[in-house]
Amino acid sequence: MVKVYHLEFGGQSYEVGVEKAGSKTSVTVDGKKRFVDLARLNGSGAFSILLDGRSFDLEVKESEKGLLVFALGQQFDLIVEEERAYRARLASGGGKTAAREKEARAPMPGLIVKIEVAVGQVVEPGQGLLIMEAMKMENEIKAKGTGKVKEIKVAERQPVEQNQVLITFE
Amino acid sequence: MVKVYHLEFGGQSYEVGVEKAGSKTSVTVDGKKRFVDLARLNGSGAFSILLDGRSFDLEVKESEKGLLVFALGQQFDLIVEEERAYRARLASGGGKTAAREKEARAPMPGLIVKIEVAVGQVVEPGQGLLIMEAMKMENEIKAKGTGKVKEIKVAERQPVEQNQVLITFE
Amino acid sequence: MFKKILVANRGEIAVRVIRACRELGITSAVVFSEADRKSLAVRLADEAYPIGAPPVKESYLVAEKIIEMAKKCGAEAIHPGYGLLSENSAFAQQVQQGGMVFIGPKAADIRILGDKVEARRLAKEAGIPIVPGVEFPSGRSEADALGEAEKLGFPLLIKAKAGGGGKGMRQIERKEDFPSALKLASSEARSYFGDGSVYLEKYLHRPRHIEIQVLADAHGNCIHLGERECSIQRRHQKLLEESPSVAVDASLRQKLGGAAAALAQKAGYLNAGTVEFLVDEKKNFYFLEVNTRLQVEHPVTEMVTGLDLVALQIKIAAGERLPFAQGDVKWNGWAIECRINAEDPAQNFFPSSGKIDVYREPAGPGVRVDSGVYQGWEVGLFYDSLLAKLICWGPDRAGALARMRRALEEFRLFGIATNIPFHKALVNHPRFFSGDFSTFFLEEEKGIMDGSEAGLEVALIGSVLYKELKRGESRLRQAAATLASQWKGEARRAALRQW
Amino acid sequence: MFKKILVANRGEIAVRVIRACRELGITSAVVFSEADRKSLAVRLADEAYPIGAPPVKESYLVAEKIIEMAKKCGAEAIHPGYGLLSENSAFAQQVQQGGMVFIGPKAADIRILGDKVEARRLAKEAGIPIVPGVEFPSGRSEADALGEAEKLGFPLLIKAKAGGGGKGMRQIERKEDFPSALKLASSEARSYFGDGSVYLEKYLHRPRHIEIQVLADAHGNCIHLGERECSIQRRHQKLLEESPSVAVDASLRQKLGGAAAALAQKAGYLNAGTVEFLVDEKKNFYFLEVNTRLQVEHPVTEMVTGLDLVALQIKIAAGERLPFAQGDVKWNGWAIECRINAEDPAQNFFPSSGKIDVYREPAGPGVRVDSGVYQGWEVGLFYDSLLAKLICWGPDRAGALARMRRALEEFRLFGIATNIPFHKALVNHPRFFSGDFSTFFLEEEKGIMDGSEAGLEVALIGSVLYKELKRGESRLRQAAATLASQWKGEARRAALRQW
Repeated sequence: MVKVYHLEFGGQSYEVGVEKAGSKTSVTVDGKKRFVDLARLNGSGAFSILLDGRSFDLEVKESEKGLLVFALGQQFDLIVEEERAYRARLASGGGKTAAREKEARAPMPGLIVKIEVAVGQVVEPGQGLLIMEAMKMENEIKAKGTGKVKEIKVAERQPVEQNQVLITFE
Repeated sequence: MVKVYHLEFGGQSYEVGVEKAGSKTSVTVDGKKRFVDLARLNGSGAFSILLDGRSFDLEVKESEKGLLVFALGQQFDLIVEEERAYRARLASGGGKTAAREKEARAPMPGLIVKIEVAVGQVVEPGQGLLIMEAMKMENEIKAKGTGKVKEIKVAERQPVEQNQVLITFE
Repeated sequence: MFKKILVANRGEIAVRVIRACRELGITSAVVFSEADRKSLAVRLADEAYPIGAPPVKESYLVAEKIIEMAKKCGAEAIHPGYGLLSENSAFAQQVQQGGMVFIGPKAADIRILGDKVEARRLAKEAGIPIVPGVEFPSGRSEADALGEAEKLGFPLLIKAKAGGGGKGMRQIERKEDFPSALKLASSEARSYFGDGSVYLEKYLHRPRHIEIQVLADAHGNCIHLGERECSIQRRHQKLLEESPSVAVDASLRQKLGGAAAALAQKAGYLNAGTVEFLVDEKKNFYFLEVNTRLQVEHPVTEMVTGLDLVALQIKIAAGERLPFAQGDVKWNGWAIECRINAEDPAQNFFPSSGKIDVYREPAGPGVRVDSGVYQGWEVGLFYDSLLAKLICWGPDRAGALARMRRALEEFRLFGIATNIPFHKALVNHPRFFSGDFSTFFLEEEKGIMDGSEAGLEVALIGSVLYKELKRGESRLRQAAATLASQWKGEARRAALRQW
Repeated sequence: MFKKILVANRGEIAVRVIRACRELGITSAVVFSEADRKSLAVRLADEAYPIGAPPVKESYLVAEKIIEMAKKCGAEAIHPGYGLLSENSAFAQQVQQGGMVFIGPKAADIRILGDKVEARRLAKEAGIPIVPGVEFPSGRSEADALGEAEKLGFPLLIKAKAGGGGKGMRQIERKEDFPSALKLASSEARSYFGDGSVYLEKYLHRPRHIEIQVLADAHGNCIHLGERECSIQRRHQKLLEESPSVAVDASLRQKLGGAAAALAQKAGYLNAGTVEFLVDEKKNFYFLEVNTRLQVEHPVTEMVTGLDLVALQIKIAAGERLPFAQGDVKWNGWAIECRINAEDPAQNFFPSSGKIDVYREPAGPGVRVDSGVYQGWEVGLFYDSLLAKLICWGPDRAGALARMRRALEEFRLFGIATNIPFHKALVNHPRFFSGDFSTFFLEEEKGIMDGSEAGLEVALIGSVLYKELKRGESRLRQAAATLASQWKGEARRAALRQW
């Protein structure tokens, strides 16, 4: 029996099917079926995975949003839902994506140097929202999607904590 | 207040005093007092230790005998007792050392190739007791102390498990 | 030779100095802040002493505490590493006044060569071309500054007069942006270096950043060890360095090396130093500044010359003669260094922090890693984001790059975001591979990491399998609980039957 | 060039081959036994395929399974590493018959040069001195053997005719011990190599074990890469190797190198191979045997020549020409390798097993580690005890040794016993340092590790602090439990008051 999971990364949706037959497990992504073997490397969330023989290391950690996965040196913040839960959410009007960008957060502790937008302003993806100083450098926080600024929750020269909400969008 | 521990390694006895005064801890070995700082490196038994500023890494694991300690690349199998327990054991006639060598054990799984002693024979430290094959090599198991062979619990060509008792002494 | 050296630094460079000490049979003592009690440097040093709270201003920048600790533990010399107090002439002076040796240049050299204006004056006197620029002391009017800026022409750079390492540096494209940029740069300069004076400098078109390593002993010997190419920078922070440079041939090497050594000689320089140049597309070169300390990127020079720069620093500081002459320096092969930083490429390279859950460095032939971390280490936000330097050697540039590609793929560092994916994209980039780049490279190639989500499919599959594993485990726990309650029931029934 | 190579080995050498493949842009596939599912080689390879149960006879020695897997995954060539099937001429033949390339010599070369008697005959023909010795086929009478032995004189060595790597080798000091030793050696030879024939060889007085690396391509080019000194052995197992050797000067190097290359040329040899010699105190040398494969200790040659032997093996197997001539080979500095084994020095160097709880390799300038393990890896008893090779380079022997001392001190490997303390004692031993040693060294210096219990005091203090920590933790738990029960009581009382 194939079990289907619904995943989201960077606003994109993905479906992965997983099937167990005896001692063999297979996954299906984009219609391509592969045999997999997952082996836990140590007490933590580190694994070795073989995908039709291709070898990868990865780490999986539970995160606020879903799972934080490290693979090929990269970090992926994924939302993972069983198909059933996903369909239930859709049916209850939960929207097609689980977590639409509704706010800008501070990626690390720092100091707000400059606010570059105003309430009511419509921003485009990649547009600068504000500049914060952290680790002796000034960094620009950019909009990840289109949105209309609802509230600016910080002021210039204000120190902020990691993950603090800076700006909300309508 | 100084608390005293009694330790044994390789048939030798050692005493270590430990004293806590406020946030400072000191230890006394051979009459020499030193300030120590122990910091746990990770979930397991790995530590960083500063002894009057001198820095060492070590690992401590619970073992059958007491503690198995790794320091400076070496492995030490220690018996550690609080002074009280040590004195109680002495008083109850437990002998001066906690674990006198009373038997020869297999240091690893292997095959007994040759038995070099007979029951009733008195052996000297370093004398060959038997030869076992392990890891494609033949290795001689030697007597660690003086003793009279009481029982030979294995036969030639017999496979043995790690830690299996091979010979007992009177 | 010294019996004990105190290392007044942290991270990978503290480890680097500890290694050199140990190879020379010198006891190494390191100072550490509360955040660094379990650091690799503390673990590897012979001795380690606490000097205060995590913020550098309460520990690693407090000269008095460090000097007191050095005296107390009986150190005869202090190695400052790079950054922190390494270019602080007052600290060098205090060390000397404390009866110890500062492993680096004389305090006066640090002061003079560390001052951009003084250094330019010296370079000019030594006949070395300099980038057009002008000093601008804090206090002069904005109008004056704008006038000077217009004389130089845009684009231009504003730098802190007393600074280094790209800190407080600003690039201005248009006249309109100048006044506000000047204000910010001056205020940054004041807060970081205690002096709001800045320096305005012409911004060359697509220059390369090429620097020359020099070594001078106390016996009048002064040599250079060839160049390092450091053009790959983001926000004036070097990310990848190599030696030699594709842009430097034997003739240019001789000119640059000669100029650098002449300047050092003229300044009566002592110990290791680096003379930075900009080299334009026509191979004209311009003096930029002097770094009066060991550079982060010194390993690439070590790998092509076979020399140990830190050991040489220590020997020079102990009064020994350089054990070779300029003619004995031989360059062999090619070396490249990638700085592995705790930075999140997905978040505009913001510093990241957290626990390193999995850490295994690449190794094997031609690979060197200078690192300050280990599996289980918590990366905090108090210090800069450099975790490790990955240096690869090959018989030629293609060989070194092939090895770097291999080593980057092999690096296992899970738990926090790093710039490893950036380096993978960089060393696979055709323009970088061809050698056709300048300090503008990363600005010109903003999309360098686009489409580099090779790990996504593995991540998708991995997370589904992880969920299945968790589900299996929780089912197992449930089954065990059911079984246990069944047993209990059974036992109760059995007990009842007995009665 | 090949697109995919199958690595028919495990441990550090599988990792080594995977690295070379990756640097050449070749896909690497490794086979693994059930015990190696999580091995470093499996983790680092591009592809990994299971071939059976842990015992080598059910996995790594089953030629058919390996060849089937290679075909199935589309490999064009197979690298056998060292040990296992690497010197099995039938395997080499099967690989070729399967339409793939065996990365190593031709099957016939393996058979002929791997046969001690044939190899000696070839060497004799090439005019190379050989150690006096005689073949002794299984089946001949014991009396005959004793006669031959007496002709050679004691001490002598009994070796398996078809063997290598010290397996089945026995040294006999006195006539009386000969018959039983012969019986044992012959039975061991039969069980390991399928042939009970042995070889009796005169045992030279305090010889050095010096070997020459040769490389030969399919275009008639055959060169040597200088010597490796491998005299530090226990039970005929090499423990530390270096290149160059203190006993070899330029003239001897030329003689040894010339002899080795001549022998290889005469045999029409292909790919990498090693010619082993014994060198006596008067610098007379005697041919010993040929190893028709990559050696464990190849990295010391790589570090002094700057060459990548595994990459060259692959290129030669792909039909490429050697990219340099004998005259282009340059030796630079000194390299030393310590084999880090899972062996317990306190238990007569018995193999140890268990989980590696803490693992951090030494790194930094001049240090290379070729390892097959990682933190968390379980060392089992199915395979040989080599965990990692620590290789250090320095400009001269003293420099390489200083670095090795530093690297050994820096190595963190906790959880199982290793021979690191032995290596520490060795590299600090004055006679070893002076270079005055032979293959008898470890026999002569049996007390080399006496008194090397530097860690004991730290262990004593550490365990007391550990006990205190545990006591504190359990007290804390107790206090929490008491508090909880107090709260419960309080809640009960509060509830009662309510009513």
